Amino acid sequence: MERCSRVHARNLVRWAKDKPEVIVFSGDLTGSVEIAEFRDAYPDRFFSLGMAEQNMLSWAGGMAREGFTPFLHTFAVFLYRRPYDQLAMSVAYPNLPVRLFGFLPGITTPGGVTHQAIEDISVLRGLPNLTILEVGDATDVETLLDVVQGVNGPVYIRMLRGDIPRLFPQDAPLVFNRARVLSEGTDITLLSTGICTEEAMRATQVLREQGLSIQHLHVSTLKPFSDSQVLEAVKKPRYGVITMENHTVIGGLGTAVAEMMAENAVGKVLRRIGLKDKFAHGSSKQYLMKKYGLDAMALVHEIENLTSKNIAISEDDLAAVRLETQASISASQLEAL
Amino acid sequence: MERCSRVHARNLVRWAKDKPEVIVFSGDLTGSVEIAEFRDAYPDRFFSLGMAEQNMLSWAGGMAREGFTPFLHTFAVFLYRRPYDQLAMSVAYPNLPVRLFGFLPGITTPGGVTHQAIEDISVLRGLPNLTILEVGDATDVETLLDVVQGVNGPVYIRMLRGDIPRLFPQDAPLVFNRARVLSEGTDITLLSTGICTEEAMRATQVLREQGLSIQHLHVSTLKPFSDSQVLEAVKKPRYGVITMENHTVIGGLGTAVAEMMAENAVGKVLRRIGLKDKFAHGSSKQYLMKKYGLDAMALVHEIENLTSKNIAISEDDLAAVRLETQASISASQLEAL
Amino acid sequence: MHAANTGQQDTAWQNVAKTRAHGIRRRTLALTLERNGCYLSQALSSAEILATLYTQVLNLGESLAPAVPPPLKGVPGHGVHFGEGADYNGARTADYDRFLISPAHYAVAIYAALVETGRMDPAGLEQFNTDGSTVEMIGAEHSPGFELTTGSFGQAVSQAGGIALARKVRGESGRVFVFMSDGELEEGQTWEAVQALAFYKLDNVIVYVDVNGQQVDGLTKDVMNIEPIDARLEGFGATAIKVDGHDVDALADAINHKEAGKPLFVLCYTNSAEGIPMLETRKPHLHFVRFKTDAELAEAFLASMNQKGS
Amino acid sequence: MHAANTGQQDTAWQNVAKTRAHGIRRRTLALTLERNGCYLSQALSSAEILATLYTQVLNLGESLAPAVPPPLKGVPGHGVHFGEGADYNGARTADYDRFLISPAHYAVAIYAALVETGRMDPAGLEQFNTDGSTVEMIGAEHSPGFELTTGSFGQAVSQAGGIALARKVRGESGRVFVFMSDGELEEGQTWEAVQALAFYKLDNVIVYVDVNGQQVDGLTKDVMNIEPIDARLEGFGATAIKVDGHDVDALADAINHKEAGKPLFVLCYTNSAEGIPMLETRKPHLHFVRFKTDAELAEAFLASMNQKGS
Ligand SMILES: Cc1ncc(C[n+]2csc(CCOP(=O)(O)OP(=O)(O)O)c2C)c(N)n1
Ligand SMILES: Cc1ncc(C[n+]2csc(CCOP(=O)(O)OP(=O)(O)O)c2C)c(N)n1
Ligand SMILES: [Mg+2]
Ligand SMILES: [Mg+2]
Repeated sequence: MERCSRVHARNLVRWAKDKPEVIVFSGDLTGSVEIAEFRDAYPDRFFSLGMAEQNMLSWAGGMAREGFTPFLHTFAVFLYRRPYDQLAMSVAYPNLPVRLFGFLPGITTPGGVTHQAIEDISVLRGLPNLTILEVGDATDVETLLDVVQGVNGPVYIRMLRGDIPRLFPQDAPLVFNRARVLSEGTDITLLSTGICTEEAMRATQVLREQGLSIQHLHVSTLKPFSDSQVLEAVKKPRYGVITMENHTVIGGLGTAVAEMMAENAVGKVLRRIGLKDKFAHGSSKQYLMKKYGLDAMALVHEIENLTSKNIAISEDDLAAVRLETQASISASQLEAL
Repeated sequence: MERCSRVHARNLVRWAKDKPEVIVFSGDLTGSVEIAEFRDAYPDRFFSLGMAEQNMLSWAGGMAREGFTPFLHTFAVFLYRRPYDQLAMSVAYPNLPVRLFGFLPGITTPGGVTHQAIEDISVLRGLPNLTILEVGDATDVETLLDVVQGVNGPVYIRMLRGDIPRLFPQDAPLVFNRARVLSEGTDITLLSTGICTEEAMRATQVLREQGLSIQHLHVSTLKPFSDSQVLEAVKKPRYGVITMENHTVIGGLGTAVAEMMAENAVGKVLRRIGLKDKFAHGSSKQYLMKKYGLDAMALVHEIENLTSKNIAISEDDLAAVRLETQASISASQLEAL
Repeated sequence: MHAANTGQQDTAWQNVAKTRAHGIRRRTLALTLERNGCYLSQALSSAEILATLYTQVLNLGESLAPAVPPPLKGVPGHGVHFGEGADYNGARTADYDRFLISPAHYAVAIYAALVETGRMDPAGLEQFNTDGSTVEMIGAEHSPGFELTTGSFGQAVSQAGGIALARKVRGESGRVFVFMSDGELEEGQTWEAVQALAFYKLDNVIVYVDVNGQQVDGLTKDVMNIEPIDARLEGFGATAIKVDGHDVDALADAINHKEAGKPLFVLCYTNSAEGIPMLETRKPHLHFVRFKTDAELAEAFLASMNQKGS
Repeated sequence: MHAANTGQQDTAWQNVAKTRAHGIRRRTLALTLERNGCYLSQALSSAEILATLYTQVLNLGESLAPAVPPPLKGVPGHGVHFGEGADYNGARTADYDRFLISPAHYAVAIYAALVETGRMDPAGLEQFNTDGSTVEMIGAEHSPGFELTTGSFGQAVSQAGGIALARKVRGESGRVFVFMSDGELEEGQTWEAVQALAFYKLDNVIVYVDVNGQQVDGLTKDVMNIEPIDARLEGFGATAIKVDGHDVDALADAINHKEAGKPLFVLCYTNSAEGIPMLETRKPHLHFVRFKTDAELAEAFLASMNQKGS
């Protein structure tokens, strides 16, 4: 599995070249959210709004009204927590084409509770007019922008930065409101988002060898949530449905799936892997994923549970998969936020 | 049906008498949120924080750390939209006993989208440590405060003011995490919250006469959501489950019920009555409830739909019920917000 | 220190503005009586501000909207465009000014001003706060005269900043006027906005603030003090000048104090009972006015205003 | 205009404070090299502020916490109480001061200060940003020296206001000190907080601001200007004084400028490369420092600091 670095940084510059209406706003985190290249390439289209997120959101609404398409980049928490009212009233209500790139989803940062966007989907899903996307790999990141720009209204994107895996073929772009089918199967239906898809793929690879038949879908459009493939998938498993997300189990992917199941009287059992309605704390992503049960092993346990089978997979088996893919991460380097 | 006026205003003064730790914060809406009486009775325990909600929430966290129990009163939108970050980080994370009384839930106000809290439950349900309650009648309001004060952590209350019905016996207090069973039945399970319970009762009265057997529960604890009565109720209906709430259908009661159903593999169909993921606008509550299908008639239609029966109930039949209970509302009086 | 006392000879526009100010008060009082309550004091404090802006200061095109507002068609994202209420202020083209209303509960005063300036039919005002109408009690961007949805206070100036910056980038000559209330100065966002206006040197932004010294709970100084407003604004990089908010000449002259590279704030000190002396004794509780035992007196006063007004 | 140049004879506490400031720098530089990056410049700009506060200004009790921080036990609401990190600053009783940290990324400097003042074992600093430790990179209220969770900036001063008001109501003599960064002055909430501190006349609140003139993207004046800070604060009803943030005497003397009925803000103008001259050329990009080709030079510099420091 290839690992890619700073995909958005380069992609945005290339993509925005002939789109003068696309402007970028920074909330004083330029280097941390991969927009330094854009700033240097198109200084006239780059706006520093400082550390004042309320103003930044409303200001974006103002410029969007005048025909620009502001691409806001900051840590996710600073897009939906501090300026939620402004996002709701200055952007979402008037249905303006403002694009919100929120970095550090869930527990991908050691920055602790103030920097971990563990409930962003939950907060934002009830807001009318807003479209919500989440990326899981380099191909998602690279092919996202046309999808985003095609939406007539505001879009929130749960974004990844830095070193990210390529899980999907480069010529298979992210498609709006359409999940990626990663495997077909009849025992378990597994729906995953964001960084959990990589973990899930690691597990399913080993699980398949153990004879389990898994229908695995990678979801990137969280709102709207009306993909018929998902509905078909949740109807068919023998043992049940599992969702896996780097987010609290309340209000995110698992909840959207639950709504779909209940509305359609799908009498399967749903198990939601995610943060169990508890704040986390600052530590490495690997540590937190393990501690809070968001990793490949957690999925194995959930499947054991659901199937009442003893599955002979150890951390080592999974680590073998992990090793191959994460070779390029340098563990010794302290990351700035 | 009795209608009561300014229940909280008087109740709070009486209840707080011998509780020196209970202090009230006003966000410049004292007269509009029934705390003028408290201010006059206990001026030393009343704090004006002006129109600066971010500061108000964090300030409340500070006083709560020192042993006080701040009771914040303002319009609901100004508790969860403008100061969401402060609610999350200064109050919810440290699990402080701050009580948030949010008025004007859903479309109960002509104040338009900026004053209508249509997605508050959705925004707040994913926030760890927060308890969420909603009241539906005068008895709920009168018996709420002991329940609230018994919670070790922050509580958000979807509150009613002014003229409200008494639907439940005065000696049957609101019980934490326990729905009120308003009728038993096997055709339909109906779960309602807030002002929708009055509408639902109006409809169920007439529906019963038509031979429909309805299990009707009034829910006042929205988080946690683990009442075994609710689980039993959603399992049993012949036709399906209906939720009815003065809130968007995403992320509120309907969603909590969906989660419970999917987790428990309840293969019944769920229909969610509520705002259909759309902003409303400023008009009278009656008008908006009808327009957006939150009233008794909407419930009748949903049941017709679910049972594929033609139910001979007209607006007039329902209005007959309505008339009796709403005699004391003066339609000619323009309300201040 | 009202205009009447300055001893200056009124020229044509001043007479028009004063008549319109009188009309704003008169129409709002009538509605307050008819509906048994309204945001009357806001019309009283802001009448000259709005009349002067519409009469002498703003460079606006003819209204593009129907004189009688049609029923609400929907909300943005569902078949309706954002900001349609601004059609009452004319075309949003390069040379024209924009007029953005921040404190949405002043809506009645805005609607009355539109009637006075011939931009809306009096029948529009009759729709005030009726079901299904755009003429909402708390204006939103479909409401006549409103370009933004600002009932959650303190968001308009930031949006104005975005609009003004976009216009600067495009080299438009039209200015961006904002009308604010003083209570909004308590919101932190207001200060983020002023800071950013100054940072981007947006001297195409001019903000008129109705400093009526009151908010819902009473006097601003007792609820949450905001003074000295001018010092606060100057510290944040704006030009701030204080004027008598009932003096049409002073209000019009204020824009001449605009400094290059800075947003201008015109602090209009006003009286929330101006023009209806019987309300003086109710101060500071004038945020929402309902006549009770004094309704007859108010009716009589309205009759006298009507005589003078028509 | 540093202390060394004032010509005054240093008395005992000044020596202690300066030694501690040196230690804060030294320990943070060591960690920066060891971990290949850290919030070093924050320790450089704030070293004297923290050292002076701990040495001479704050009235704190003995630490109540284990010298070596035990692993994180959980989060509030799940078996753990709020604000436990404050145990390092001693008992929260009536006469003692409180010390509230606002910019949570200054954590490394706070931890180093705790080590220098004997409140935490050097082994605590070794836990910095390791899995399962409370010694987080961005401090939270379980982190040594932290009473609040303030990584979302601008929330500490408001919380301090609530704490200070509660203490006033109870008649406590202990004061409430807050340490802020200058970037936080861009947040609207900061101004709501100052406004409320002044409104409630909370003269038991004293805020030290590290005005290092920088934020993540560069100089504050280029990213979003906040000057003149003193005029802004005075306009909002606070007392504001400017001091050389590396002058321990000036820092200690500042609290004498406290005025009755007003919160005091001490604006400490600092240099974010202070004490490590080789960083001067990197300005203004010092928000997060990582040595690359210059790591050897930095190691050598650390060696010289260690010699002077122990
Ligand atoms: C963010 C926000 N918080 C609270 C309110 C509720 N509110 C409506 S009017 C008002 C008073 C505002 O002061 P001002 O506009 O000066 O009042 P007036 O002079 O009209 O009495 C308040 C607090 C609001 N609309 N927005
Ligand atoms: C509300 C909020 N927005 C954004 C951030 C991200 N952030 C962390 S540090 C920082 C710069 C703040 O300025 P300052 O503390 O003065 O920076 P320094 O002097 O340490 O370089 C920013 C924007 C944050 N922590 N909180
Ligand atoms: Mg006012
Ligand atoms: Mg700084």
